[in-house]
Amino acid sequence: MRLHNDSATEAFRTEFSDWLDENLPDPAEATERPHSSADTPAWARAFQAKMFDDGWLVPAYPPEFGGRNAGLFEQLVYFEELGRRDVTRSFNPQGLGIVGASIVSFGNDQQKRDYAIPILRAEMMAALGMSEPNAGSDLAGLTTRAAIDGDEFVVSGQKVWTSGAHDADMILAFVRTDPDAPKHKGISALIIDTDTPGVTRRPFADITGPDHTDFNEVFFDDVRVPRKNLVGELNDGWRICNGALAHERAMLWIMWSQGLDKMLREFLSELRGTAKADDPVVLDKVGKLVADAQSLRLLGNRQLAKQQRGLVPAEQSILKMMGSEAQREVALLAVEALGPAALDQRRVPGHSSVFASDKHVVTWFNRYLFGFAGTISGGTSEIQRNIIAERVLGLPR
Amino acid sequence: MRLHNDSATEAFRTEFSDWLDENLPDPAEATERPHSSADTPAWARAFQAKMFDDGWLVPAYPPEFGGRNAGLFEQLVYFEELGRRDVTRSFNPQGLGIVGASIVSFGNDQQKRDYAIPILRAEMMAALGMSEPNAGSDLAGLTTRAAIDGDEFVVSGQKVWTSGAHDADMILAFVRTDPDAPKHKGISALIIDTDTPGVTRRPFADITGPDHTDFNEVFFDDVRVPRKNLVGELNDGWRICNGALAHERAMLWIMWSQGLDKMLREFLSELRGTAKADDPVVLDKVGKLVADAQSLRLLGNRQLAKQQRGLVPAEQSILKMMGSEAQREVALLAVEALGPAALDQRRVPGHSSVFASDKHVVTWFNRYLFGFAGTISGGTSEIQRNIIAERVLGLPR
Amino acid sequence: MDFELTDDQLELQRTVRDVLAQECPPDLVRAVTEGGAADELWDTLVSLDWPGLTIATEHGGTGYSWVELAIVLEEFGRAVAPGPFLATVTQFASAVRAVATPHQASHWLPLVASGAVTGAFAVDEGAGTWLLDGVSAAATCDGEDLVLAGTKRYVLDGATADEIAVVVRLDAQLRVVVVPRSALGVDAFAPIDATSVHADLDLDGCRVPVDRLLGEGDATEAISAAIDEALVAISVSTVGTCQRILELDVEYAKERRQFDVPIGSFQAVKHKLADMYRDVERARALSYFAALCLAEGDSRAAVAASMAKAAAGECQQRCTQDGLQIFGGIGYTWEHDLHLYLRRAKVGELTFGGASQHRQRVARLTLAGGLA
Amino acid sequence: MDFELTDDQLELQRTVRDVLAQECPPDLVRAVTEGGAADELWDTLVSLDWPGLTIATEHGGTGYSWVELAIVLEEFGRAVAPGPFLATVTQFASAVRAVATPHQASHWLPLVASGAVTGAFAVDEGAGTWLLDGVSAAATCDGEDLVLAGTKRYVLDGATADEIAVVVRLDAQLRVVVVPRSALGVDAFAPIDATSVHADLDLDGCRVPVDRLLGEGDATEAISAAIDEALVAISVSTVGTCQRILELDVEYAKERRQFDVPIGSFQAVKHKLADMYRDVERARALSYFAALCLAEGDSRAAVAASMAKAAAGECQQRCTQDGLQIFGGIGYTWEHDLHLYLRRAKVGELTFGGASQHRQRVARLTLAGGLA
Repeated sequence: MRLHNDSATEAFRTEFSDWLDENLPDPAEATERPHSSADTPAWARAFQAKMFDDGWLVPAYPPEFGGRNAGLFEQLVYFEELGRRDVTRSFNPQGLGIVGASIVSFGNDQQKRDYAIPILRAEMMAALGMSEPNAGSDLAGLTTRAAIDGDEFVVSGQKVWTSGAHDADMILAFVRTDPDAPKHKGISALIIDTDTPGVTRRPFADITGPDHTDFNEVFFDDVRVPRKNLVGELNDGWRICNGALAHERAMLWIMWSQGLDKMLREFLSELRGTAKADDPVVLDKVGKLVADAQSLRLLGNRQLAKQQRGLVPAEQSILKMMGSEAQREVALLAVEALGPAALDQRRVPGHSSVFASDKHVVTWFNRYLFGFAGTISGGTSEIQRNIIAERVLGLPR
Repeated sequence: MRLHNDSATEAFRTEFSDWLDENLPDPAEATERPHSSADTPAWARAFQAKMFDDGWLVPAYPPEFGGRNAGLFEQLVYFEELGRRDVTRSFNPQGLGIVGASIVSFGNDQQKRDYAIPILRAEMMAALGMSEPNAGSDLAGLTTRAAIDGDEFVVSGQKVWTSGAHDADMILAFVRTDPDAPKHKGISALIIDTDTPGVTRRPFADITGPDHTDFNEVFFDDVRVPRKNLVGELNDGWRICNGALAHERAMLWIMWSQGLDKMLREFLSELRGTAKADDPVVLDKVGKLVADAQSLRLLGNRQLAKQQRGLVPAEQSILKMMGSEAQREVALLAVEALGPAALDQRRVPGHSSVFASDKHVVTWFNRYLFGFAGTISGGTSEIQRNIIAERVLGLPR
Repeated sequence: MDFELTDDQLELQRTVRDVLAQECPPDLVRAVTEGGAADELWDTLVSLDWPGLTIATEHGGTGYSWVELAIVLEEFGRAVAPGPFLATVTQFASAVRAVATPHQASHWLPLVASGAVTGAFAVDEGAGTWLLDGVSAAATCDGEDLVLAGTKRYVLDGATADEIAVVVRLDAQLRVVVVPRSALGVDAFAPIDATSVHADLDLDGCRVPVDRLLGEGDATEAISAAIDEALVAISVSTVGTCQRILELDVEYAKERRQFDVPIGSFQAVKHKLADMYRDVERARALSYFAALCLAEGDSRAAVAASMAKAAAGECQQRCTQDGLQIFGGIGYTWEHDLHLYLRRAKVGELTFGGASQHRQRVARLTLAGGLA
Repeated sequence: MDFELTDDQLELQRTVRDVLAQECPPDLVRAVTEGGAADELWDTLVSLDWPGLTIATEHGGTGYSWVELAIVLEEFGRAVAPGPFLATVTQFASAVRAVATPHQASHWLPLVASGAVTGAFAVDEGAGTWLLDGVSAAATCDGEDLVLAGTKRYVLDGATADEIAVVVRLDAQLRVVVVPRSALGVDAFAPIDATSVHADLDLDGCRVPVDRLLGEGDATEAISAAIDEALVAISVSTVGTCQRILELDVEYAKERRQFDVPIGSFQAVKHKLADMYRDVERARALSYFAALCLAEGDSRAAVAASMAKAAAGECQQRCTQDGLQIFGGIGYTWEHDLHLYLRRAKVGELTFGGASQHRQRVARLTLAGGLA
């Protein structure tokens, strides 16, 4: 155990930090905002491509995919530097983090060239077709069918919660290719271009407001998809679904940790100097959340240290649950500490970075609402607790 | 809706209050303490018998069982007057409230004469044989056998958590008389005199201390019980088990409500004038508990008002859960507010009534521990929540 | 005590519920949330004489007690009814009734009862509480006029009410003056709940005739009593809103299937719903107790009002949070009605002091005066 | 940072656990709880040189860092080990090391390292916190002697330690003086946990030679640093105790059957255990971080110590409450070992400030100085 990194890791930090200082977008030119999670303004596309070209987009990747084969602690300082500056690598996070990553890991050379690299270089926007109306927490229950017909799949069914689909060029869709196989066998991953006939995208607004439209329902009506768009093996989609995040899986906690730090920082800067900053009831809750943020960072670091030693860490199971619940709590505390001032949705906390993507999520009330995305999607907090109990503590299913 | 009782009810209160003023035990003579929940000192036996004889022991009962056919609100003011003075009707509460009540409701005339009345008059101490090592929350799973052999039952098996059994003259035991019937059929209720050969009682200490001995394991080793000791019909024990509390069922919440009020009163009188009485974090919690106590009283009153109107109230389902959890919370808050002073078990809060039965439960730390009895026995808080969800809200089992 | 509604009260409850089911369906609330108006609903309420429910018959009201008002308010909360009812009846009219001289009351209360005037009540100046020691808005006499100065904040319907009862200091006394909204500078919020819009009011330079100054002498106690009414009104309305969230969740938990069973068969869901049910029942009991204390002029009204507001606050916290969590993604959409209830419940918590502040008030009052 | 134990540290952890499994089984703890002694355990620890674990080699210690001490303390907490280790090593020795002159350190620390002397640390005078502004106990010089006055409260091992480091005021400075226990009036508690007995100390009229006054000049900062060590020690020990409660509960939940299935298959039980696990991991992480700050002299040690104590407090609250609730009746008996752990965990919470006080300290330090 030690507090500080070795000098090689710190040198890596300095190199990246210097690169950022030189290459960050000029705020004067970076004025256009994205309007969905698959919409990337030109200035951001250029920045992402530059990161790719200089090997700073996904440091863990080899150079041909925009990286430099970085180690775990190098990745950590990389994210620390991004977080410190509020830099967003990509406004199409599912494209970069899941769709692109899946194709890099499981796709063939042609798919990598035609899809993965364009997605990573922000030339192509991607969406992820996973959830269905009756397969939310129970993903293995998905029913979108893909029947084989000669050299094509014929896809029918519906996806939902497909972020940014209306702005996306392609969807990586998980579909059932063997209806007779047990639940999580018989699933395959298909690349479906969104302009293929039979694909209908219906964006809908989320709870934060009628004009905040990122989610889509996506309907597939006998959509014919060429067989070459199959990613990985037929009926091997479950493995892709679980393996998509392999490259940066060890870093997933960073998102929760940095999000929490940012919210806390903004809340504390609002609190400072007000009467509430001397209210023991508020301080009691602030102290809890500061400790939450610190423990999240520590447990994330411990996970990395274990992986570095070749061990299989269990920390991951609690990090998402802790992070998402703490984020919701900070926002709620801010709403409560503001009192009736929180009724006024014109009040926008925090400073705005050039990468700030969405004013809808930054009033404290909307951040509270947005917090539920964390406790619901990607496995609800209830399911996280089941997983901890069963997989970590060994309780019977 | 109105805040005040009608004048007839208040006249009833006055009558009882006057009786109490006249008949309460003289503190100088009431010095002997009970040492288990089936141990009643002579002075308390005399007082209980006097209550019985004057029709004040169980006002809802007819005069022959120590009552006066009192109505619901008369019973309520009766309990209010008892609570206001910290009067305990009986130091053998399971004898009075469950065993005696079961025999009054389901027993035959001889059983009423030989058991119910002596129990009610505190001439006989009773214990309740319900829980078993493998049938705690799941009472229907009990396995103590009673085989019929001529005019006798032959009882074999084990009970546990049998309060005061070592001081009891008899046990009302629930036993399995038909092993082939579905779980909660095939159970019967038997009166078993504790001096019957084959009955072994092993008292054991509870969590509050090695010298606090009330619970027993009771072993039945081919115990021969005369057939006339069967209460109610053969294999009809489940109904008795559920119906035992019928007479004062509407009043069960009073125990939780008054216990909570008493603890709060004692805690607040300790708090007054200390620095903690100005600590917002402590006040925040105190306010919660004061509201808990008031809502318990209100919901109890609403239950009575509904019953008075011939409706079936649902309030009962939450009263025990709320009362037991709030009691545990008050004790924990007291422990926390005292800080390290709570480490000193010589510190005994509150004033002592002549009826104060047990110093083990009155330090705040032991009261906290004792609070778990409420959230565990008689249906854990978890089971209470299942019941609310299933029976009140109609969710699937 | 008899803590259950009488047959007449139950009948009133059914009537109100039926009227609102007809006149104030979720679609109306959604329309208002997305920018529409609800004028017809208010016209209906006026035609039913509900604005004057607790106003004495001599002032043109129906003369019912605060318990009947609580019944109406719970149903309004359950339907998330928009419009001027809450501010006019439970804030403006309460302030007028508590503070005004008989002569003034006989002017203003009939206007409320007939629906001719809508009102608001301006107390807070930024602390976000009900506490009167923060009042620094001032009135000074200038001949036959009063001249006002200062700012009021977070005034419900402050941007829309006809008349606003404003708490001010005059010669070191706390007083209430009724000011036409049109005479004030108004800054309305972009609200989290478009059915209950708050506004900040700029009093500076506002000039009104001196007969708009209510009552005689210091009105601190009367204002406190009026605020207690406002607290109870928010509480019981929140109970209705939470009751509806609970109903929606129970219904969904029975229908929605995951892992081949209804989600309501999972213990985690059951226990959340059981706790929501308990919190709703607890808040309802404390709210009606407070209403009963107001109805009977009981001295426990202040502590009861804060217990109700605290319990309603705890209840909304659980019902909004777990209520949304149980719905999962579906509840996270704008299209689903759940957020209409969630927003209203949260607005109640954020006005006139939150749960923690009221718990502390309960504790202080109890420590000072024994248990309620 | 590298936030995982090294191979050597893991080896130490295994060694300590093995020794305690052998020398400090639950039966020993139970014997002490029921009135017995644990002298042999202390003799064993001394023979292993553990009292001097973090004492410099030049003072006869082993010279390990605070991380190694944390490892030992976690195992001690896991075994609910009785005896003078905690007070002597993490309170007395910490105070001496932080405050003493090199000359004094070279007198006292070898005595601790060799096991020749056991110690305690007397700070609090009744507030129940770690705060030094409550200190009014006084020392005055009288020739070659110091004369003490005042009272110290809640001193761990105050009734049994050989020497007690007492915080006093001398000429308006905060100082530490080492007093033989035999020179003091001692009032030991009837404890909730007989393995950690606290006492009140009466200083009045106590007279000691002036060379027992540690260091030179005001020692406020050094005393604070020593208290931070005490906080971290209690925290990491509590983590060990809670870890053991969690293990006992998990084991029981797998075995105990109700309604024909193991109770561990009920979601209510699963979720309680998952939350206990999270709280233990969280408190462990924050405790080791604080230990690491102490080991490396990092400026975040104070806020880290309070985060650790707060997290340990939250952890014990959940683990004792839900841990007992899951066991149901069985855990409610004296015969079951669960309460041994429960009592120790609760003692930790009640000393040197509870979770809420430390959360507030964390908030104040963070508001003043930014995030850790």
